[in-house]
Amino acid sequence: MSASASRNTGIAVWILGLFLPVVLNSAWVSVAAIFAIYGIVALSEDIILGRAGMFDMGHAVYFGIGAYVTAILNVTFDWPIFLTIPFAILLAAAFGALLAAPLIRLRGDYLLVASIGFNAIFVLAMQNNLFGLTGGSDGITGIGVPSLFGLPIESQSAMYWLDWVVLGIVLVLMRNLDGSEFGRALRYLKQDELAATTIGVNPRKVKTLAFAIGAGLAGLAGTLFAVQLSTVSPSSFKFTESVTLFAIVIVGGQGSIPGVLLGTALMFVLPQVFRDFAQYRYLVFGFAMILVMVLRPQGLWPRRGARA
Amino acid sequence: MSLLEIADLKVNYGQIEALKGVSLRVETREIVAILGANGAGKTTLMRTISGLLTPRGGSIVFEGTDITRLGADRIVRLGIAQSPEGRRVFGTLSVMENLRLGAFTRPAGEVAGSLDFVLQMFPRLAERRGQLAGTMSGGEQQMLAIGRALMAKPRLLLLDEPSLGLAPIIVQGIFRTLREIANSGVTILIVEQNARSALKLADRGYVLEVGRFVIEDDAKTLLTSPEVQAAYLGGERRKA
Amino acid sequence: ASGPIKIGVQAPITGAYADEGQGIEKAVKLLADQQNAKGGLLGRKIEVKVCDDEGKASQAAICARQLVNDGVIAVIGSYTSGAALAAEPIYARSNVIQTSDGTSNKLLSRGYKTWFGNAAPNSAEAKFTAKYLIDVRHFKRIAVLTDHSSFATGLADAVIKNIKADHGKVIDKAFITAGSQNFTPVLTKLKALKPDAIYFSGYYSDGGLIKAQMAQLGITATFVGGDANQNVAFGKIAGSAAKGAIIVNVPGPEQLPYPTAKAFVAAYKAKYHQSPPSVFTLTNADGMRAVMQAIEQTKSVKPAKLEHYLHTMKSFDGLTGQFRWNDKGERVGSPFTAFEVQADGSYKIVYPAPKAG
Amino acid sequence: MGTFIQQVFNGLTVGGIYALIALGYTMVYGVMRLINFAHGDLCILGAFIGLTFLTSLGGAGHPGAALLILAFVAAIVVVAVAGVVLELAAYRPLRKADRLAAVVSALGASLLIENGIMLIWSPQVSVFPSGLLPTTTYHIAGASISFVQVMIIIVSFLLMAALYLFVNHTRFGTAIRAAAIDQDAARLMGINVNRVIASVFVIGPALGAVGGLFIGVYYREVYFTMGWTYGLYAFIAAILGGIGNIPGAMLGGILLGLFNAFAAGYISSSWQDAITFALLIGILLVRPSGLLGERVAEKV
Amino acid sequence: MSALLELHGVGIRFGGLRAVDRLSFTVDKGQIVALIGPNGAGKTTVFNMITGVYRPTEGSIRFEGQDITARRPHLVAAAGIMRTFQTIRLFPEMSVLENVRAGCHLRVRQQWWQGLLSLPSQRREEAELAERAHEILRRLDLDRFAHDRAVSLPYGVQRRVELARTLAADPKMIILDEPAAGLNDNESAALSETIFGIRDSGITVLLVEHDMNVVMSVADKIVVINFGQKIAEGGPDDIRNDAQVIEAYLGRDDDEEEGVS
Ligand SMILES: Nc1ncnc2c1ncn2[C@@H]1O[C@H](COP(=O)(O)OP(=O)(O)OP(=O)(O)O)[C@@H](O)[C@H]1O
Ligand SMILES: Nc1ncnc2c1ncn2[C@@H]1O[C@H](COP(=O)(O)OP(=O)(O)OP(=O)(O)O)[C@@H](O)[C@H]1O
Ligand SMILES: [Mg+2]
Ligand SMILES: [Mg+2]
Repeated sequence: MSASASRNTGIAVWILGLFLPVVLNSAWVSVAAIFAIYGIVALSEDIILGRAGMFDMGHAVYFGIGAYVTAILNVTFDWPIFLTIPFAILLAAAFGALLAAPLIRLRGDYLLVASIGFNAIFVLAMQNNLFGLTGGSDGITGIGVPSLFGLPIESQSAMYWLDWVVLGIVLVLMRNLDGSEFGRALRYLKQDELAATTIGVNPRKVKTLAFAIGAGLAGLAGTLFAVQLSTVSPSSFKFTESVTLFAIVIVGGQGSIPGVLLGTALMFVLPQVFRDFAQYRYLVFGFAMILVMVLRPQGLWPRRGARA
Repeated sequence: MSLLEIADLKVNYGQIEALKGVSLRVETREIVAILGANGAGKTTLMRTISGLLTPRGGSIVFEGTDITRLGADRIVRLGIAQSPEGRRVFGTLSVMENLRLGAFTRPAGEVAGSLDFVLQMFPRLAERRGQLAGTMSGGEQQMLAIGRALMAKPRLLLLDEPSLGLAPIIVQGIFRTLREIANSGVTILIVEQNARSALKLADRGYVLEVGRFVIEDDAKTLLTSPEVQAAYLGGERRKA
Repeated sequence: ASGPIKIGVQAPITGAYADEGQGIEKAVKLLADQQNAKGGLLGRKIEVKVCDDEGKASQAAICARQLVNDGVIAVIGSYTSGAALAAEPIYARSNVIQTSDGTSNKLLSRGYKTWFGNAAPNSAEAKFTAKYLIDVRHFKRIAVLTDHSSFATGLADAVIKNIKADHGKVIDKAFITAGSQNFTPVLTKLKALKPDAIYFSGYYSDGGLIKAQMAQLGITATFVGGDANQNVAFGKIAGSAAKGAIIVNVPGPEQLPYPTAKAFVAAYKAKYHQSPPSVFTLTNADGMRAVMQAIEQTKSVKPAKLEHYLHTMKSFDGLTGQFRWNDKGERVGSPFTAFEVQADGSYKIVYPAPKAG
Repeated sequence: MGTFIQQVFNGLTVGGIYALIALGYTMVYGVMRLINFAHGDLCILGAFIGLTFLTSLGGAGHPGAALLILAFVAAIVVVAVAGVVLELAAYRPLRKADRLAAVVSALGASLLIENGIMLIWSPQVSVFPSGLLPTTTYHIAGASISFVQVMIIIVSFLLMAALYLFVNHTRFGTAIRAAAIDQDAARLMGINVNRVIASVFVIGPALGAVGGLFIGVYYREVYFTMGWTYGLYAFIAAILGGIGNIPGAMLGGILLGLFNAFAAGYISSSWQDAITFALLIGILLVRPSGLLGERVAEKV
Repeated sequence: MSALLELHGVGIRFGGLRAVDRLSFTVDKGQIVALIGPNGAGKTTVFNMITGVYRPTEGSIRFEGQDITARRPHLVAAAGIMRTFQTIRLFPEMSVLENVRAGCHLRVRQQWWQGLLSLPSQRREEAELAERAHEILRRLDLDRFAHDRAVSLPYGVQRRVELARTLAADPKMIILDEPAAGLNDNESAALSETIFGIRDSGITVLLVEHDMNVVMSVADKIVVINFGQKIAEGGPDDIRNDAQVIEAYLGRDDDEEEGVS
């Protein structure tokens, strides 16, 4: 498929997605909404993991920061949801850049463990009711709904559309990233850091930026998550969630937009389908994960040009 | 019976046909050189003989044993050692550990002599026994790779561009030593870009072009053959 | 209407809380089977729909919608407060009764009419515990230990509040990491503070180990555990060290004095060849029984009627004792007791003093 | 003083267990560059196998030493077999792929084993019989340490030393290290790489089974999700020491145990894990390849 | 002519080993300078110090009069020095075109956010640079490989791609570490021509090479080092006949003697 053909297909699929609430019942609409949200987080994880090649296994932190910022500003300080979005993005991005400072000095698995560490610290901080703002283990409940021109986005379908539109925006950004010098610099660093620096790539700057952008987008998704569930609590941002995000990127295909979305679908929607297996569900799921990797080591839908 | 007999060997990388049916024989105590441009398939041939690649067709027979589908480790045990392209030394092991690994298939008691021989051939290795191989200079690593292959005391020695990255004086030394090694009963199959030196050393030579042998002849003949001169020896133009 | 009456179970069938979740599922299905064997309710069969929320908020929200779509009139669950919280507004909006063992105050704070907590609220247990610690045992130096779960921190905080209200002294509030098994560091620290009682608000799998490790470290303080410590495994894990541990709870599945409870536990064991994992299996069973009773009494499956019935009934004869629900859906009136674990692992009620005869 | 020594013992015991599990982690990593996320689950599988032996053969009475040894043997055998099967089915096909593919395969295997345990042995806590080992407690300078603790520390040290000698001073050990660096080059030396890797998947999980069973006899409770927790800590220990490095895994495990003890004992139990992780990150900043990890010898 | 690159007493140690020892030499603008010496003499290490990969323990390095000692590699690149590696370092999973395009990194003016927004100015720039990369491929006769994955190419082609990548940056100076390794005589003759072409386009060249045919034919000046120290410096003829250099490095090959005659 040529680049423009695949783009057109992408746009068509996205438009079709707008009609989901018409055909699905509300349980599946909420599955679709949460898919869109996790899709954004997974894409943002892909910037760091799949594109820059940094083994970030603490991405739930930035997702959580976004969700908590919205929850705190909305519940405690009564801000309208839409107004919290820039702050959710900025604070998450700032943390991304801040944590990147130590992280990017580490390589491979050492980075992975350090990022797990940050995730554990984050969850504990939320549980310990940091500054009396995060609500401890219960988290924060009663998050309101956003309203657009005075109309509340309240129904399940309306929320889904909101999530879907944001996903659309993020998809456009990701596609632009692919064709931009910044996106390429990430790939240079991933494939050979020394070679990249000797052609003039500033590794610290580019990696920090990757963390900041990835974190910012995850923060944006955090806002949507808080709105969707109307409650946030530390358990939604545990390290195991980061592991899932990590797996999504690898299962789908690193650096591949359709791949990551497909990975999200597989890792997230498939367990919903597996519900009938009851307690066998994750046994089957674990087996499926192995099978997918063995059959498609490059991911379900590898990046174009990647080793087949 | 030849020591090594290869018939109609075909090797693919996915869709790419790297060897399209090559046949070759090497007699005991012979030195055979393989020439060819970049990408002709020389390395592919060497890797296939050693069992690192599995051919799509054809056969490789060593001392009467069909080794076409044997695992690489089994082939080493039969007496074929290789100094591979790209050196492939064990970077985080010391020079000494690398050399000992070369003799992995041999009983521990027998390696002392080979070790002396190798360290004498490459004094730099003796000076740097404890250095991690990965921190050696490119040429030093190349010496190590050759030395490591010799440690196996093979009956057939495969050398893939042994002179790569070595100083002229070392190259001269190596080619001299190879002659001695061959005289001591080791058969050598050598791939070289330094065609002139290789042909001077070798008994026979083959020229490989995009996956096929196009010429096979006596080394002396090849050295003077106009075709080979034009294609691989660069004539006398730059000698002035 | 005809067709079966659908009841939902939203519980963690997989994941870290799988034993509790599966226990709830089994209990509810058992009750439904028993009722169906008797001809069902209002002449209709009961059908149980189960949804696994893994104890996660995002899954809980999906489960809630799923069960609502399936047309359930009431849902038992979930086990964790976090999952219950995420599902609560969805059930409320769809007018589906939700009865769960969640005890977080936040579950009550939104005033949903559909919510019915089936476990005793922290406040009641905390009040009883403080009274026992201060007025009955006269402990002077009490250390409080908890894990980071919403349930345990909530209970610990309530207990601390009540101890202070009773003019008792809490010398330290310390935390363990649930499941980490190695609690000697924090216990060593507490030992140096010379407490005469250590109150632990978390779960039995940790509580049993804490009791064992206290013995190993030579800590003589009395162990007092919150309701989640009541599990047959507590005594087994603590082994010989279990003796003398005090556990505060409504009586547990095995010890429940009420005949209905005994019969239920027997039926459960007969059907599943294992004991219910904890008392929460029974509190959730009580939730199911209350819903069934409401349907029977009101001869209706209309949520409004059922809710009204449940909010106003004077007393419900639960497997876990007599109780009722106030207008917030909080369980009121629970027969808390303090047990002492005996050398043979059995429980003896030590407070309130058992009535003679 | 007594408190301090006690905290040291507390840290050493759990650290010893982390170290035992970390040894297996680090060995597999050393050869395959694979973070075997299923390793912790294999360990706990060992505990369950041992438990089954003890309870089914032990009957009501106190199982004797012979039975305990039998339980260890059974656990080691079953887990080693499981390790080899895992390697064959889930990792070998991915040897030439991006190494993260194998990591995800390992995550899948972790889920598979964990849920398999849940289905076979129930999701409830399983409890080991008491009295398997002497309950003697030694008192040293006001601190107490039990027989089992001493045994855990000693056994993990002995196993580490044996493993270290095996890997660094035997021919087969050298083969393992060579295969770890460059599999093709190792084959050119005559090393049967498949056999080397299979053997690592015997040794690593076997050590893990010992660790898992120690957890069982010491803490006496096991449940299916425990493997993930211990596995994670062991992995962190291996990283702390420098992954791929055997004494490093040992050191990392012990230090992690000590950090935990001191964080809880002297700073704040509420922030215990956070403090431990902060220390870990701090150490990695100073030593980016772990405490004993070598700087990668990369010549350009 | 002013010195473009100057090394003053540069040295580095690895543990006890003095890999490079108080080395000084200069490269003038527009020159082709060869650095030769036995294996392990310290040639690659010198390159690594110039390009900021290693930090010298003594001495200073100046480029265009500015001190660049121990500058981080990307800043050295920004100053106008591009290099190749003794062990080829391409971006293995990228196409030849993408690899060469990578060399243009420093020429890019767009900011990251402009890229994310895909503004028209950015797209125009992208198109220009893509065209530039194609042009360089054509110049080095690599266009038929444009869409091949770098790692699947034969060794010699990979070397040329690496060279093309340095040229894409339009550098002031390129540093080549054994560019002729693995090339046969014909191919290295072609390489010599390419190097002349590069010099003629105004780029200064510093190279390490063991192929004496190449060195003697292209170099304006040769610096010989052994054990990290300079043992000779001069034009090809001086070096060829320098007794010390013959002793330590060149040896007496029959071929060479024929050639000298
Ligand atoms: N891993 C690989 N994947 C795909 N193609 C490959 C791979 N390795 C080699 N090839 C292709 O096979 C052909 C033969 O390569 P080979 O390395 O055998 O050549 P060679 O004669 O050794 O060349 P050189 O002189 O450059 O070393 C080339 O066209 C090359 O592109
Ligand atoms: N990181 C390092 N640690 C220890 N020794 C090193 C390191 N890097 C280089 N050396 C040593 O320094 C010396 C110089 O190495 P260098 O690579 O510069 O040699 P070279 O002149 O490029 O040789 P060649 O022609 O073989 O490539 C060598 O003896 C090498 O072993
Ligand atoms: Mg080759
Ligand atoms: Mg060099």
